[in-house]
Amino acid sequence: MGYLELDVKIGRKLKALQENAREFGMEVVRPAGVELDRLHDPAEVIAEGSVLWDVFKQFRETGLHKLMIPRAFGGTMGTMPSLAATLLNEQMGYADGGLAISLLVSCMPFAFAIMSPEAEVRNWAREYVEDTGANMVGCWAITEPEHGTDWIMGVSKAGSDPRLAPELTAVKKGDEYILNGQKAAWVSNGTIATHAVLHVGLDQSMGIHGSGIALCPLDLPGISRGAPLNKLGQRPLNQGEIIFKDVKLHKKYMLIPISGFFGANTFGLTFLGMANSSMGATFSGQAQASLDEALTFAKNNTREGLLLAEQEDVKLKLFRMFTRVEAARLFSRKVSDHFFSKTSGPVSSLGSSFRATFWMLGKALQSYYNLYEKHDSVRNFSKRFMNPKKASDLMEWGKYGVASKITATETAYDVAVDAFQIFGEKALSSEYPIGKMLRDARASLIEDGVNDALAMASYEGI
Amino acid sequence: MGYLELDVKIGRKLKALQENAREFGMEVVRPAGVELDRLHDPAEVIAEGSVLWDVFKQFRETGLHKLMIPRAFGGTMGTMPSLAATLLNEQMGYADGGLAISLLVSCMPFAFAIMSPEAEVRNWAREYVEDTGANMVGCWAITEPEHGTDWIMGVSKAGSDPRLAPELTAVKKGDEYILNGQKAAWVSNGTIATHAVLHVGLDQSMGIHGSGIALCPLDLPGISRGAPLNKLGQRPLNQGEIIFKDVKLHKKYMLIPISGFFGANTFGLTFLGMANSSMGATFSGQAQASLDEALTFAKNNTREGLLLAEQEDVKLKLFRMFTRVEAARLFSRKVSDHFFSKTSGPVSSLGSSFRATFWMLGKALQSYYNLYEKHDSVRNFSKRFMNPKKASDLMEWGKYGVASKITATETAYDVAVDAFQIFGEKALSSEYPIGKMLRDARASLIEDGVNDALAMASYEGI
Amino acid sequence: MTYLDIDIHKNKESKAMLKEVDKFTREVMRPAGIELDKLSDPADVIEENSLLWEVLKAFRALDLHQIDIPKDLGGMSDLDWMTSLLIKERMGHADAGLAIGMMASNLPFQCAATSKSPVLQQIVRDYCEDRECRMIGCWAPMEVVQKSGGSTTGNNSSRKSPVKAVPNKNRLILNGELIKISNATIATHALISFEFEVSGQTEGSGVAMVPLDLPGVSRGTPLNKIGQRTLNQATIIFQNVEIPVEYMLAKDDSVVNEMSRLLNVGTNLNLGIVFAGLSLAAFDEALNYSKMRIQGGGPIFSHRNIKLQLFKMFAMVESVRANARRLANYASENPNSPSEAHGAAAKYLATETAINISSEAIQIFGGNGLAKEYPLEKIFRDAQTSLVEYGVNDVMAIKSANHL
Amino acid sequence: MTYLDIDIHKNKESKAMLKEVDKFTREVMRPAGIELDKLSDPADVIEENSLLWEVLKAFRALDLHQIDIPKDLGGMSDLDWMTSLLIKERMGHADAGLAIGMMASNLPFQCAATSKSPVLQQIVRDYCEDRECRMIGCWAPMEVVQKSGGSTTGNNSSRKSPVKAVPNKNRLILNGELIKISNATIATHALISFEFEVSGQTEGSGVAMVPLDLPGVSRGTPLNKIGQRTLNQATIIFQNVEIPVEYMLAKDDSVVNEMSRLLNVGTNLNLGIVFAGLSLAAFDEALNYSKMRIQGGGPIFSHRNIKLQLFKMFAMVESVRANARRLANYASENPNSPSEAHGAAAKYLATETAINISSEAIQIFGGNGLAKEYPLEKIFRDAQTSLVEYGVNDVMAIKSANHL
Repeated sequence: MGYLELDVKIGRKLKALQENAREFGMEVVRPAGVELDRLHDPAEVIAEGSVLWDVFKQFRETGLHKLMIPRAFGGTMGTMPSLAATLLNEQMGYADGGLAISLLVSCMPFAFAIMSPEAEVRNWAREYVEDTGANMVGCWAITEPEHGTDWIMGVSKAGSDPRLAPELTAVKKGDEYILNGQKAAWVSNGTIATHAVLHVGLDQSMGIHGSGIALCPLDLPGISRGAPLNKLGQRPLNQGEIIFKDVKLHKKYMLIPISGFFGANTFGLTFLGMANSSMGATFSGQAQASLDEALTFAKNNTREGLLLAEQEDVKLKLFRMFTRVEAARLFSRKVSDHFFSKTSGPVSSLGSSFRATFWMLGKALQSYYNLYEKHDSVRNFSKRFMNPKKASDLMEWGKYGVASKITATETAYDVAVDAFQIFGEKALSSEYPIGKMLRDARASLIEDGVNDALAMASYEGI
Repeated sequence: MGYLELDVKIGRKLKALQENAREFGMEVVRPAGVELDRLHDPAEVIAEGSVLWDVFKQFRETGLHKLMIPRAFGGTMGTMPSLAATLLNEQMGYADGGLAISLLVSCMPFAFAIMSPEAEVRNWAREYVEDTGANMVGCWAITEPEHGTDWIMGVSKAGSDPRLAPELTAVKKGDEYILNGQKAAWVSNGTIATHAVLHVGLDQSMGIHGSGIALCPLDLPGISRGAPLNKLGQRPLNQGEIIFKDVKLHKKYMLIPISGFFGANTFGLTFLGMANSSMGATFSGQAQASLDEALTFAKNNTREGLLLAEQEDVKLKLFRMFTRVEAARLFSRKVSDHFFSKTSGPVSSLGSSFRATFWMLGKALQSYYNLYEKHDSVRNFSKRFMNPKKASDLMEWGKYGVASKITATETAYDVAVDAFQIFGEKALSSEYPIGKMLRDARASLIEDGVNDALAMASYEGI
Repeated sequence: MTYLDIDIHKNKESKAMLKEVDKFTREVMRPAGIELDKLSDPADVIEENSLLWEVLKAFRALDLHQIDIPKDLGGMSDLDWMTSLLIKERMGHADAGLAIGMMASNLPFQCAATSKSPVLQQIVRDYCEDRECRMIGCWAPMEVVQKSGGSTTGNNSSRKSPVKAVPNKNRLILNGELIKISNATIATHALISFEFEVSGQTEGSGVAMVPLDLPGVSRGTPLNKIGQRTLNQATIIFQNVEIPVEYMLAKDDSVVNEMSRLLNVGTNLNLGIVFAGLSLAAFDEALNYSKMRIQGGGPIFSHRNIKLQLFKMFAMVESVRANARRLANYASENPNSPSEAHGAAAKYLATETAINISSEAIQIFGGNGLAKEYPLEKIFRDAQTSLVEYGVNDVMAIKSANHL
Repeated sequence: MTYLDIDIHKNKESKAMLKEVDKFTREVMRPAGIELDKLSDPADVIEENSLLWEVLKAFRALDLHQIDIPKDLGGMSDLDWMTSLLIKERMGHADAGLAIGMMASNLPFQCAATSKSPVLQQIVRDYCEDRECRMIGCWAPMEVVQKSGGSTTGNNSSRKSPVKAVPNKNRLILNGELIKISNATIATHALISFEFEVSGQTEGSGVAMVPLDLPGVSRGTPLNKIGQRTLNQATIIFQNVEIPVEYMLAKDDSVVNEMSRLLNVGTNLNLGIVFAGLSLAAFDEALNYSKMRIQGGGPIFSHRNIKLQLFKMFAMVESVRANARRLANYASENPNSPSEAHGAAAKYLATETAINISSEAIQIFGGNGLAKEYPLEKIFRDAQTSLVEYGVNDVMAIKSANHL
């Protein structure tokens, strides 16, 4: 149990982070997850006084939430080696698959905010860093009732089909966008979020490719929420619909106001890859948790008078579980490491210490948008540039994030099924967490995209 | 096709090696493998004038055979980054699974020779480096007709059973050992080798644990060979029995003359892990070859008038193959890298430049053997030291080598089966290499140990 | 669905009956199962006003509790094997937990019907007439004495039953505890095996029917399980429970062994049928959904990868159904020489398939597959539970390999 | 093996016959298959002195070439479905390639027996009497016209046959090329489908029996394959081959379609049976070996992980066998409403299982599993070949999903 750290890159700083995250995970997150999982009605999970809020608050107190925010905004991004976020995700997944996703997603709008041309929006990042009361909770709202897989396939050529146009549309009127439509019940943190990374349809004729991205405060008039989703696994993770009726959203909140960005190009796939590589890390950690439970159980329980861990079929099963878990984790590490070490070299680390960097970035982006809208040549150049065939290494990377998610989640599920069998009849009892871990892992095969759909969407580059 | 090199550690030197190995692999090894595979009688593979000998000679001419020999003996070990051998194995596996093993094994006795207390034996390493005529060919002779899996399980506690005692025994008489018994038909390079790493039974009462290791010239009187093994896959790889009848072997050739070394301890498992991590690299390369063949085929052939690569079921299959291949290769890399970077730091790299280092090592080993034989306390201390529970990280590493082999070979086989189906009826034709690749991969699931047995043998540490 | 039903089923009379059964399973069992599954406290499942009782009564209204009991005792034993199998398969299709509960209720009475004891025969008659569910059966699995496989000693291991019986004149005094018994809390009669205890020594074994209203019988609280939540399970405790010897069905090791063997193969076959039914249910749901759900501008069924996935599911489900049919046919022709290996294989393969197919079906449903509003997540939990039900699959497989 | 045979098989007469068949498959077919597989040149397999002819003659000595041909034409059509299935399964158990070759030889004559044409009926009579293997059949698979599945157009795609037939008075003139035909080099008669070509236009299709000694018929060299090397396969070329119209079995699209559909399901079922037989052979070999091979001081069967592995193999093999039986039973009761989905599923599952089981069996054998001295590596190659035989499995599955 436990494992030999094959990763030679993990030094003192990362070890401390790992230890910190593990302690928080096992002392706070794991027991909370077990408790929340037992609640019959998912509304109880998010009720006042629910242990969920303790998890959120204590997470902020550890400061681990700052990892995705640059130094310029009070975060710790850039001060830590590139593997930091991956190791954090592993430990949170180890503690509780559902809560790991909830905590991860809760930072998304604020991590995106730093790219905004608007100082007000950029400042969300700092507010988030300082919000130890967990009053700011983010979500990532993409999936829609009639468009689940469609959004995934949206990154491929197929996404240009107008029949796939988003249900949630944003129509520009003066300085505002008018939002109508809804996001599906699978939006994580959907009914508790205060801010959303929100994908909206700008040009319906372009299908999914015609969508842009808003950073949307969720307290605007016209926004309502569905009931929390009642589901098989990851029950501590709040999910639910967000409904928009004639919502007026000021244009300053539209982070990507041009359509065609999230399309059959490397941007969409890189986006998908980033989200999925986090899933890869989280569920390689979750897989490890099932393995460790099975090992502990096998070493402490007998079958027909013989220790389980001494029986040949159990030994074989355990070693094969071990093999899968190690391969999944090390693959996920390698994939994340490549991305982060390319994006967070010493220069960007230094640059991210200064707010001016982000001011300049925002300005540059805004100018680009203006040019893009006005000049065909800029638009065509952009499309060529973002074509996978001409893209750089980094841009080709997206499919690896997807491969990592597929590998880790399928490992987590298969390992949980095997562990379930090692527990035997005791697997049914709520005394042991393996039944829950199995349900949590099962959900991951669909979370962030049905695995087969992710594979189809990422196919082009191979 | 081809892949994004996620490994950030691969610099200029390694890239050049990779390129060199790939060129040799695709121009010499791949076509030779296809030709040798077609020969009906495996005796033709090793006949005079067979293209096999061209492969051996040209391999030596590239100098790639020096990678496993330290600088002090004219080799390049220590001059290259730690991933070098892994990358070489990948490329050779990519070219031809069977020949890759043949070339890899052919250096074993000479790589081991440097640890010998005898100057004469140590000098084999230099002779091998200089032997561009491929007159010296090594083999690794462990497996026996009645003890296949027994040798694998030998590294676990189960190996102390006297019923598992080796068929090949070495009885000491004066300055000589008298060898009787035989090695099985699965010894790679068995009928062509000139030298062997030879596992012999020293103390039959200790089962497999009572074995020692000799470095044995194979031209001694009393040694004979069986007919080359006729088999399903990896047909270019010569395999066959070596039979010993009253063979007199001078004690200077006995590298490990004390029994108990290759036992239920970390030495045996590290040994197993080293061999198996090479298999992991080789067959992650072989898996990539099947994937590449399938991709090329899918992009150039139609089914019902539509390009295969455009059909949903084929796309999904290909992406999932890609996922498995990437995970297997990166896992194998990480596993090898850990071992080599711990064993070949700057100090050992420098040390390996001087012959005196090896002279001293040899002397130290000899003194240890003497003490071990004479004093119970030394023996007991050694056993405790080699116990997995007290061992260092490195000593715990063996099971990762095994995990890497299991992952890579099962990936290679599954990917080949999927590729076979993509080729459809054309898979049956000898025009395409996929049938051969499938057979080669199938053999790897058993090579160096049946995968399940390897798992059982390595279980203890997890 | 357009795929053909390829069962050979010629009995016209039973076809009419199957139509009734089909209606019962679709209109009563399945909806009740969905509601009962939602109850957070398993005690609510067996409550007085629970839907459970409607299901049980509807089951009895169709005389399905009389299956495999001879006519002269009020039963319906002339059912052909295919009809009997189709009934169980439909029940598994509707709700595996309820199906298992109802079959478990019948079993003790089916066994008692083989006895010559007038007392037991009367109990059987009463059961057949009871459509108000005043009588409910339960039973405890009995270990078949195994020759220790592969070993050279060849000794029989001795039977182990958690219940001991001390003979006392014409009565037996029972003590012991039986865990995870289906129907335990609601049952009125239990079929159990026990070891005789004479002056502190155990010698030989027996089987008896025990009325559960006797003094000294108590039950544990209903188990809270991940799946098959519609199936009541609990512990039964016997504390100096006295039964007359007339309640014994067997009192000889070899007879007990024979009975255990038959019960074991029969139960495995029944589970094989139920989970073939559950697998078919999961497949049917997935196939229907794939033809209705629009993504990429058309039904997802139109995609070649989805077709491939569904066809593979179809092939496997049909194979598992065929497997159960072959064994059921054999068992009906050879009631006294059961094939233990095939029984175990039927349970093993059907439950493994149930898990795989329901998991694949969830993937076809995407996010909806996980949501409680849709049927699949329950089917998946029910299937998952079967993996460790009536013996953990791997353990059973390893034991059963001794018959190869 | 100690596992029970659970087939219900009551016909005493056919039991005697099966004993003979069993002897033939074990003592003649299997050893011959092993020898023929070793020949490096596939032309040697069909050479005058090849063992192949001994196998074919022994097959005919048992009248097995008369199966499914009516008695009045000299055949033996009253075989019950179970006997017929068991014969094919034993043949698949012995050597899949030879089994397929012999079944392929029978098929054209079985089809011709349905014709009223006296010429064809005489050919059938001659075949039934021919125990010297002077007459050998072969046939080319016919595409069933598929409604394009899931599409809204609903159009039938038009039939495509590589052979064109120009009617000329009472004769047809054939031109075209048929590839990968089993028995192609040794066959004397071929059953083929063709498209009529009238003044350069194709209109409608037909089926005919073509004697292969006519001028204009030529054959390619025998194919060199990875597995099923005992099965002769090659190309047949027709160049202005003239046949009398009496050789036609069908000349109407709907009849041809019906025939194709029946042939297709029948062939898939036969392949399902043959590869169930091959799977059983691989399992039997593994089970025997596991009880004989000593490692760790005892037979490897004594290890729990090996028992588990073998039991899983057993469960799957028996399920695939049951699957073929269910469909064979249905097909015999409903000869005119074939289930295409089930036919494809039978071939799909049996061949996938054959590959998996033979691969697992190799693992049980360890190194010996790969060596040519032992039987498994050949069984594995034969199985692997079936994956792309008579349609690539995935492609067939995707097509057949349209029947779901």
